[in-house]
Amino acid sequence: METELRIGVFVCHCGINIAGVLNIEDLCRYADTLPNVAMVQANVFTCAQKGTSEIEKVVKEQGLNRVVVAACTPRTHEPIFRACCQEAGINPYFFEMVNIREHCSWVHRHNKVYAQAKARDLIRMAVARASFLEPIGTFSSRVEPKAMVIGAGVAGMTCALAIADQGFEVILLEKEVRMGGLLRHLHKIAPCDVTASKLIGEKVAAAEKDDRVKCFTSARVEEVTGCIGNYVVKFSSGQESYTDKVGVIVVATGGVPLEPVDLFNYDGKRVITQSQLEARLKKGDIEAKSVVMIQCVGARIPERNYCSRICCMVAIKNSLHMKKAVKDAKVFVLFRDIQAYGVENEALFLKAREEGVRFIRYRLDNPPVVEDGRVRIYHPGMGKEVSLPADLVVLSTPIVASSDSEDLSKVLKVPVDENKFFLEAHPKLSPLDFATSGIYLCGNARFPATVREATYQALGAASRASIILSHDTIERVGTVAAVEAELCSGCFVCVKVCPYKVPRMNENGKAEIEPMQCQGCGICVAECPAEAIRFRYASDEQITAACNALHAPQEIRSEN
Amino acid sequence: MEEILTMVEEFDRILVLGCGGCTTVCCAGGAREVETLATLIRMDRKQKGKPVETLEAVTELQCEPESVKPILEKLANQYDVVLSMACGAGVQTVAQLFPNHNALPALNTLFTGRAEEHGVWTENCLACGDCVLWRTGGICPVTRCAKSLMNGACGGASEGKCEVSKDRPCAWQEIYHALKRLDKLHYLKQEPQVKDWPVHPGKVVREDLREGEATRVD
Amino acid sequence: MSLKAALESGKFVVTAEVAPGKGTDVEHLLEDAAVIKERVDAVNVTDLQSSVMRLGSMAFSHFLTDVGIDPVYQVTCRDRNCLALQSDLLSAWALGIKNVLALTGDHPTMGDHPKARPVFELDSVSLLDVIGKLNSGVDMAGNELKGKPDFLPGAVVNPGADNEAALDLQIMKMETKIKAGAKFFQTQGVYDLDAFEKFMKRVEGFDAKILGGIILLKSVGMARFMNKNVAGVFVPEPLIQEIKAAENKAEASINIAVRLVEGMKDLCHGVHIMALGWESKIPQILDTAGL
Amino acid sequence: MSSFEPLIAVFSCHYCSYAAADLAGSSRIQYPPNIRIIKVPCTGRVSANHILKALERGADGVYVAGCLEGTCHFISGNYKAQKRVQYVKALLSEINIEPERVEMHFMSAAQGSKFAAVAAEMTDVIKELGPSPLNHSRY
Repeated sequence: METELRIGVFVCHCGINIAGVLNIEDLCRYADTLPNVAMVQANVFTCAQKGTSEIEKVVKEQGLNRVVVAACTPRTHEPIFRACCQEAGINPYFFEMVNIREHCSWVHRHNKVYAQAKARDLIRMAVARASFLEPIGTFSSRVEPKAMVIGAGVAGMTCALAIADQGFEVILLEKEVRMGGLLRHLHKIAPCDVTASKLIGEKVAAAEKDDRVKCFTSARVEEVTGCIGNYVVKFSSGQESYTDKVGVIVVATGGVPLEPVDLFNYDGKRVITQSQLEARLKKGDIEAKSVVMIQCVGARIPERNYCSRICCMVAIKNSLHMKKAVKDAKVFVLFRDIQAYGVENEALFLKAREEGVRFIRYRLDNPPVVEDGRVRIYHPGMGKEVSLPADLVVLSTPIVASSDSEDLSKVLKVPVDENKFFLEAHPKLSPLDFATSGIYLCGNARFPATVREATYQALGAASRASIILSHDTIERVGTVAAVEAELCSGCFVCVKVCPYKVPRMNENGKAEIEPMQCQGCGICVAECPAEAIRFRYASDEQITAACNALHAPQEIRSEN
Repeated sequence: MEEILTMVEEFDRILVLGCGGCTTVCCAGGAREVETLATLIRMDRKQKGKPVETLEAVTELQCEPESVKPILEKLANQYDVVLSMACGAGVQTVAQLFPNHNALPALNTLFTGRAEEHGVWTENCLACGDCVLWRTGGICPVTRCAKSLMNGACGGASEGKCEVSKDRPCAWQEIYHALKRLDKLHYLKQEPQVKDWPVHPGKVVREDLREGEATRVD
Repeated sequence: MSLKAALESGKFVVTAEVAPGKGTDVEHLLEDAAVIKERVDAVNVTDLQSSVMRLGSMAFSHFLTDVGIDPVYQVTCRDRNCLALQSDLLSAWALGIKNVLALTGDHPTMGDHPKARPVFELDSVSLLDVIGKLNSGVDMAGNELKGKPDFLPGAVVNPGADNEAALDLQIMKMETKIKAGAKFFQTQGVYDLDAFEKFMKRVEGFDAKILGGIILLKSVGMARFMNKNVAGVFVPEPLIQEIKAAENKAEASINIAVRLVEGMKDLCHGVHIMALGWESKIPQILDTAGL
Repeated sequence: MSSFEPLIAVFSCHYCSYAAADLAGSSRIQYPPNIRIIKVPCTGRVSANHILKALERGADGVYVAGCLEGTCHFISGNYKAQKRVQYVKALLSEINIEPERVEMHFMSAAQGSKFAAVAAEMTDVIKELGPSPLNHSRY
């Protein structure tokens, strides 16, 4: 370190949140004794305007080059203080925060003596770590103002059109021969009885007409390299191969209804699926007088443990259409639980019951038995088994992930869950993003969704994607790993352990990590046998310093 | 570990010396392992009330005197013993360069192999001096057959696994499959082969690479 | 009649097998051998069977010659390098031993000294080759011998290998062994005559005598143990049930052996009976089978 | 031994257990004051050497608290950490230090109460084990 370390420690009262338990004065006095500490100050609310401007002022006046704030959680307040450091003219990463509120005063309220000792320890560890902080800069790269949307079902097309509407070019890939996805086969869409083919037909027409949307059918993604703002995609459409650059990627590959092979005597003729029923309703080719629908076929069982969410509504919708299509038709719905959330769906459910659709509950351990022309079921209301007439048996099967989702997940290096549905970065905080930045998801590819939900998600994903596309460049903080070539032994360990497959060997036999792609987890740093990977954001020196400071050098920890 | 701790028992200043070559690549004696071993030794000795000083260093290639010399010279007088995390060749390089220092091996060099996956290594070469891979479909019977058989399988394999361990595939059955793929099964019907076990030369000389004047050949 | 003469005569040959024990006691084993002396053409002496340290096969083979039994001296490559093997072979000949069975040997991990260092410098094939060289009056290095042996070399083959690759490898190796000089083969224990017949078809025309191996099934437990642990031996379930159901297990075992001997009469050139301590039952088996 | 208050280092992942500790705080769940958190971006960043150093430098116990199984923000960092914890346990056994002093725990950002429970549990475990054999001089 060329210049002398001058650490400033700011201890926050947080009103009485901290000061009510901890003796701030003692902490300040203690901090002052720690190595490299040039200055200690207490504030009532460090994060308030007064507090931050005070830090800026003191840093400048006292020539501090490292800042430690002992206050609340960095998860909410770190950005404020980093900005404050920047304002004061030092690198925002010359800042270390220590949490003496959530991790101390709030959780050890009744144990003030120990809490005080712990707060001292935490401050000591933070100061020790601060001595090893390194400046971290940002870097930027150009954004390719183009998106790729994979899947041209209702979600993919809605998303692609929305991105195009923002003025960006979109590559829209569909693996089937025709665009439209599942909606091509459906009849009417609940709850407002929109004709599926009309809805999807309009979208297909719009996509085909829009110059900014380049549609490719019979398409397959072959390879994706690069990173947010600058993905290089190789894909094929029919026999042709293409390579293009896009800034963002949206996964909208949808799902497929499970084909109930070997379940309930499924034969596709007299025992059919809901989608097959819709096809018949669409053609008007139906005359069954008595229909039995069975719910949760192949769903909510040990090997497929999830509820597909939409099948109950599909059954309710189709039971009403049956009633309309065939006069005096009898419809029975055999269910385990009914999933009809939301005002309109609940209303439809009531309507079906009013119109005479009979709902009978069954249990997984005593399922209905499909026989020729009849279905036997234990009727809990009657307390005995009944035999229902069934000209037609309709099985409600779940939406399952499309068969190629796992392959695509490998190409894109994004995760899928145990049922092979794509997994978002966070269910609540980032429901439309993948952990890999610049890749988004919507529709059935994530989890079974209604048309309405798929549309919401598609518009949301389009909005997330457009945020990136609307900037000329993208800036990233360098909290990433970097190989020190002279130490690298060329062992390929980092290449093998990186969950994002970012490191690669260069022509000199040394590993290289593309900073734009690095996600900053530090896994390779901890694995590299030559300790040749530097990670400024959480370096070995910083962590070791914190470990070394766990225990005060001279203090005797005797409690007697 | 216990063996190492016994080895260094008498010493109070230990230089743990890693190697940036093979032992780094196979995660046995690079900077990371040096740090781990040094820490463990310190912890053990602290526990026993006989604290010890450790120095940590990594040579680029410990089997190369030019790489070892400067580091050890720089650290001279700061340690009583070198605990080498290189292979036997590295340990002996240190021992030979500095005959008055104690050089101890921290590793038991097991084999020459390759990384199957991160964390899994297989033995593939015994440096036997008489390579037969050309007629065994690229599968080494010397290392991969428990008995190093040269003339085909023994009768001990069951379900394709070696009699020695169920985790170990019968090398000769693998050779059979490989040769079958290559359409070279006739290699298995050769004259009886007696493996040539050459005396390990202990030294290999390539005159063309050596310094000095060429000897005239008339 | 010596084993060599018996094989050349074209008669259906019978050999048996004894395993020296751990220690120096040989009297007991010699008594066992005496029981079958008149009924068999030769008796194998195993070489540290299953890698368990025991009295050596050369010494016991020599004792057998003393009581007028033609021994088959088994030699494995596990414990000796090529110097020791050649020297032992010369010693054996000097002690009057005329038949050698060349084996690779089990790995030491199978035995009671699992950490012993295995040698395996030679294997069964190269050992046969060496025997051939010694017979011709030179050693491996080509040096001439003063006085040379005239061993009858034999080898083993496992007809019950459990997959195609393993069986192909066995048969190819058998051919190599014949090339290397093997004059007769004793097979691993056979229980499935159909499979054995198929095996014999595949080796039809091979220039060597084949003696089908028969291991006496002493109990259900032993059968199951072999199925689980002995490579290439498979006792079919019906045979296990037969013993299980039998009141007199020994009798059932003898009946099975008799059927196997009878079946083999038309398939191969003789039988090699591994009685594992039930040597006294061999005469009864041979009587019943009409030998 | 009632006076023995162990010092326990916790390597906490920024995305889950650190957040869980924050939540424990804002929910005012009280737990023993023996733990000291060292924040890391992902528990996959924690190497065996870090754990060893924490023990060497005075910790009586160390645990790594990562995301719930299958939910690591960085896909697999928590499993890597788990493996390294197992490796450290094996190393500790070699030098006769109780492997129970080192542990791996999994929790989500929403599990403030679990964070507190784990802190209490580890404190109990280490109290039971007594001071680290490296720290006898301290007490």
